[in-house]
Amino acid sequence: MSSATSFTDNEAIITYASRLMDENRLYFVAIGGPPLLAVLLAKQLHAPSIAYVVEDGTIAPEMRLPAPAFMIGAGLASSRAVAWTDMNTVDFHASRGYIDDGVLAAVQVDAYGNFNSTFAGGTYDRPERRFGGPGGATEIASLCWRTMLMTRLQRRKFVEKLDFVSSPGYIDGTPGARERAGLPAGTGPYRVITERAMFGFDEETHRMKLLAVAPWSSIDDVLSDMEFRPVVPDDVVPLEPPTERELDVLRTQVDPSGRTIAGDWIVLDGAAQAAKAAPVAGAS
Amino acid sequence: MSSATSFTDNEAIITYASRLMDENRLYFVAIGGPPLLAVLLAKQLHAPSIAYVVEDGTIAPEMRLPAPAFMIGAGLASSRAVAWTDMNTVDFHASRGYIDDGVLAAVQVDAYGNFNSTFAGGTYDRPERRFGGPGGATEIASLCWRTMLMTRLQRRKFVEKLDFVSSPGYIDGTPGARERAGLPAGTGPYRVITERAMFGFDEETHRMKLLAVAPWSSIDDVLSDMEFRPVVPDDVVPLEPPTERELDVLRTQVDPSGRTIAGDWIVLDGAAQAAKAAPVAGAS
Amino acid sequence: MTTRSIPVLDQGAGEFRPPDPDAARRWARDKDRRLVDKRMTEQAAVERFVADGSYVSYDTNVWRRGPSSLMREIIRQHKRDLWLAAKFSAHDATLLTAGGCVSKIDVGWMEVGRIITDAVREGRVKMFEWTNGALAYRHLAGALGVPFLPLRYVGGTDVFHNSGAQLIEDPYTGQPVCLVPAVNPDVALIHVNQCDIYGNARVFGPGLAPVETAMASRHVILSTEEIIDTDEIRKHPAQTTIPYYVVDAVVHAPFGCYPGSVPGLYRADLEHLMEFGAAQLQGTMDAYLEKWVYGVASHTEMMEKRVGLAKMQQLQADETHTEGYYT
Amino acid sequence: MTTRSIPVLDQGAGEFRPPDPDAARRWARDKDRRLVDKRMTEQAAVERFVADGSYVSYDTNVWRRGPSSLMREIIRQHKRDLWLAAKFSAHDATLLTAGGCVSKIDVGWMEVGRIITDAVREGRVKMFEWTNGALAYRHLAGALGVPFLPLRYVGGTDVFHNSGAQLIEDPYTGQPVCLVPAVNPDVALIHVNQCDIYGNARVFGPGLAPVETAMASRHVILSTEEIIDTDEIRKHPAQTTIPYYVVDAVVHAPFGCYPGSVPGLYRADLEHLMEFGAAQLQGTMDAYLEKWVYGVASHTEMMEKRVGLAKMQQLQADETHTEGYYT
Repeated sequence: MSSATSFTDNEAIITYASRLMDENRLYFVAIGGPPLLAVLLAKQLHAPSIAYVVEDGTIAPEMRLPAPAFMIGAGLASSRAVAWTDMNTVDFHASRGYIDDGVLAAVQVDAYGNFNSTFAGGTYDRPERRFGGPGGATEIASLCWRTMLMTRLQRRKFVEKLDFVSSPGYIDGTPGARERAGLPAGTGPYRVITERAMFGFDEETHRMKLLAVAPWSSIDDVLSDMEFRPVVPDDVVPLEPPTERELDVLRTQVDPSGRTIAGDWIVLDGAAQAAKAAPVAGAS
Repeated sequence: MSSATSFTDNEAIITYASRLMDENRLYFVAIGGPPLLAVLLAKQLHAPSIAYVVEDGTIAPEMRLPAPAFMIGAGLASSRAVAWTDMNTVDFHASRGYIDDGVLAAVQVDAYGNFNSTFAGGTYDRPERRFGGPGGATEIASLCWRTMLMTRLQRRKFVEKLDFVSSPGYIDGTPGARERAGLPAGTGPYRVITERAMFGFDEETHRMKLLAVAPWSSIDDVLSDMEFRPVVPDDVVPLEPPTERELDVLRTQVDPSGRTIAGDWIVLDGAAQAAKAAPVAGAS
Repeated sequence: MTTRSIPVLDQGAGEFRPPDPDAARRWARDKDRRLVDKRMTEQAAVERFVADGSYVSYDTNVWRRGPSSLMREIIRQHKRDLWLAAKFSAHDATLLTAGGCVSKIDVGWMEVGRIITDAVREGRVKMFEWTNGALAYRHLAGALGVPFLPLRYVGGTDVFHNSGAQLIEDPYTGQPVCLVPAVNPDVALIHVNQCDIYGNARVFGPGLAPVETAMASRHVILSTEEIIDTDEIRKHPAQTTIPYYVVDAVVHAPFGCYPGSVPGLYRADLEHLMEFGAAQLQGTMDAYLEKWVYGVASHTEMMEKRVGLAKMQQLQADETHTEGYYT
Repeated sequence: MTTRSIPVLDQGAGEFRPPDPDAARRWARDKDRRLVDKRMTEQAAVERFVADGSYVSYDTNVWRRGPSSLMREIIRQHKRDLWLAAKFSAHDATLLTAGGCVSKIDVGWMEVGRIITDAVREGRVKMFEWTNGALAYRHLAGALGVPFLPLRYVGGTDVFHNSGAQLIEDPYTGQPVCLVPAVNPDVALIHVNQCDIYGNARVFGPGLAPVETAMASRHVILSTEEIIDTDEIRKHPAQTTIPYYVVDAVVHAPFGCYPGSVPGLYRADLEHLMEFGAAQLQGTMDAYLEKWVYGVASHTEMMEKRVGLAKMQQLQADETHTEGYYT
């Protein structure tokens, strides 16, 4: 597969997430946004029978692509499901342990995979920037066996201390911290996926751990965009850029409207993909 | 309406219960038995739009009569309902206060309307006679606003002390006893209906109170068949015997198989209905 | 005869509607059990059943199968001081806040722009952080007639600290488990696909919590795309999701979700959603409200004068997927 | 950081399956998430998923839409020491007790005759008194993945004292409220109207708690009147009540409820029910079991050799009401 030389940060994040997905696991996603697109991309490319559950109670749909622009409002998004239930019901399935991986977008994350979808700056009652709220992320990140977080790598997003803990990661990282908070045993964050780096979590300390870095970036580059220092092991591997095929399917089938995949462009030096990418357009 | 002179004790009980029912209240009954027949009789005779909810989740059916012999196994029993739900759902409707009157059969009842459907004689682990168990009676008698109990008037049934309290009445009769047991406020037994006497409950003491006695019986006759003494007010009224019309509908439409209405025969002296009835056939 | 006690390990400090299952039962007791015709206009329904200060829960939201015509009527009648359950909201909360109707919001998720942000910063609106699932579950608790339900999330977050949740030691396993209080809204606003004149209702497709919301609430206002015969209801009892006896009002409102969609029936009007977004960004929400709410007397008038038949037909034609809904 | 505690006002002294939601989650974790063909014979399903000592929950019962063919297979395989959830049972518990399979019964309601009474008196079977609703609710708790649920009954009775219920002071209202422990059965036996080869299942008509029972249980064995294409399932997702990923076995069993009924499809065989009743009264249950269970190798053989086509056609013809089920 040939690597692409031009894609948005969101396209990269969605692509990396999709590669982690397989047909042996059941996924839990919100009604729209990058997590749903990642599952749809995996379904198109390497996991045609992959099943996912949507927060609105849709179970294992087989949406015909290209996807509609405004997914939440289209009957097509829930089509060819094996069951239509409701929000409480799919949360119960997660609570019972039937849903393996929750896939979520975060606006701010800390070293233990706790994340924020509520506000940034100021206080809860007088926020500088107010976001949409926890949504279904809190239950998904609590009840699924593993959590995959999708976010851009920015210093204001990878913070020492969250402005608000909307959804739990490993809390303070101590053994049993989630169980002490009333969450099911054996659950927690699994991967944090950004456009330039992929993270896991140290099994002992539960601290975020760098796993892979994009060829146009570097470990130092990654660390410079984080407030906290993740565990950096010796065996950090390269993060293969999106392929032309992945991007083609993503752009023509999964998000033809371009609403969700839009973002800052990453343009690689054609000769050496390890060259530093230059953001050329500025959605924030 | 002309009074009948020959009917079974069960026919009398079902008839008396049906007369208490009207279209302004929603009834909760088990899947078969005398309570369901009482509602069906009321629906045929004086309350055509009466609505009832069945323990199996059937809401407000309009069963075409004559009723099938084996109600539980027949699709007809749930037919023309406004909704088909399940046991938990109708219990929730009762818990929320939407179901006015629970109508139940009891094998043993005490002075406060607590009743037994579990065993008689011996101990729980070594019962002399074991019955089917509380069934849905406990939730119905707890959650509906009022409870109507249907049973034969026998000394072994109207007891000082139940062998087992399967379902709650006013518990020990003290103010707030039901609330202290975790039951909803403002609920409790309303009527106890037998073939010869109808009882209510004293508003202050919550003790069973004699309201009406059949013309072929007497207050003394009634009291002699009870272990405990109910409140006996001055204004005990006559209990009108079943009419020919009531019995005709009951026998030809509501229970044409005769399974549930079978019982001990009450045969009245044709000239004076106040004559003592003679049981002539012996189902127990 | 206390035999032992259950430790409360932690509890949130947020304000919340205190549960009172017995009060909720009394509301239910006083409703009519007979099959009575409950049809009325959106104006009458909102006048009768939405009061200033009401706790209001809608389902789903203004983007999908939401009671948009009822929400506009609430604004038109200048209801005040509402407490919203934004369990999975879209720009509904923004719209009602722009109309000056809102003072408190229980938040799961909602679309947030400058209108909400300004209202919160200026103290006109107070938010209480929950989650979509926790709010749906609190409605379930209300529908079950119990004061609380245990669940295995909310703990370990600031949501917990800002909420009415409690963390207790489970008396059965000894392990920590969270409790959330039931909510019994004063009014439920639910848009359904079909119902009869008594309120026996069908909701098609996956969804949020229409049944729990109806069952939990004191008053239930249904808006419906279509009124069908009770005979049809009785032919297919499995399709009924809300029974008549919980319903107070049936408002016949074709296109009642506009500008949102009813899956299987019509798509959302993206142009309108962009018009709303632009009004918020550009600070011209007053003009938007004048055009779409105050300047028309009713939903019907709005659809006729502001939307028009051609647009309605287009939105219906755009919804190409009907399988499982109407086929 | 205990801030306060919740008084336990009273608690039952009955034995009960202790809830363990985390163990139930591990069972679920290890199931296959892919669409795999789960068809197998009743013999294979019972061999694989029912063990001696299993807690078994069936739904509804041998009179209506119950998994009768699976219960007979349990007897045929001489399973022992089962703990039954008789949440609304008929003569199922008697049959399994006659087969020597049962040692404990959680009772809601069941048909009781000399077989059960003798077994209890002689200490071969121990009963634990609950109620239909409380057992259905305990299954709901198991399906929700929580260790208990509060409810507003059970208190004020000897059921309470003989059960695993607790009466606590509600931390929200301060009023007494009852808790019952979740149950997560080892095996659910559920007869459905239709399912595909993966276990996506449809149950028609009102019912007890088929969904809660499936969702709560470790292993789920479906018997089904009919196997349908997954394409048909996907065309009408609203009709699916049990999703494939909870199901372990799909047993194709036309007339699987015999001698009971499937409403809309066939009536119960009253002659057979009388034969069963007579066998119990006359103490000839061994002959009954020989004829209907041990003397045939399978449900199919029983239907062919003991029931016969004419009877089957008669039972179908007797069920005249199909509206809402198959029409």
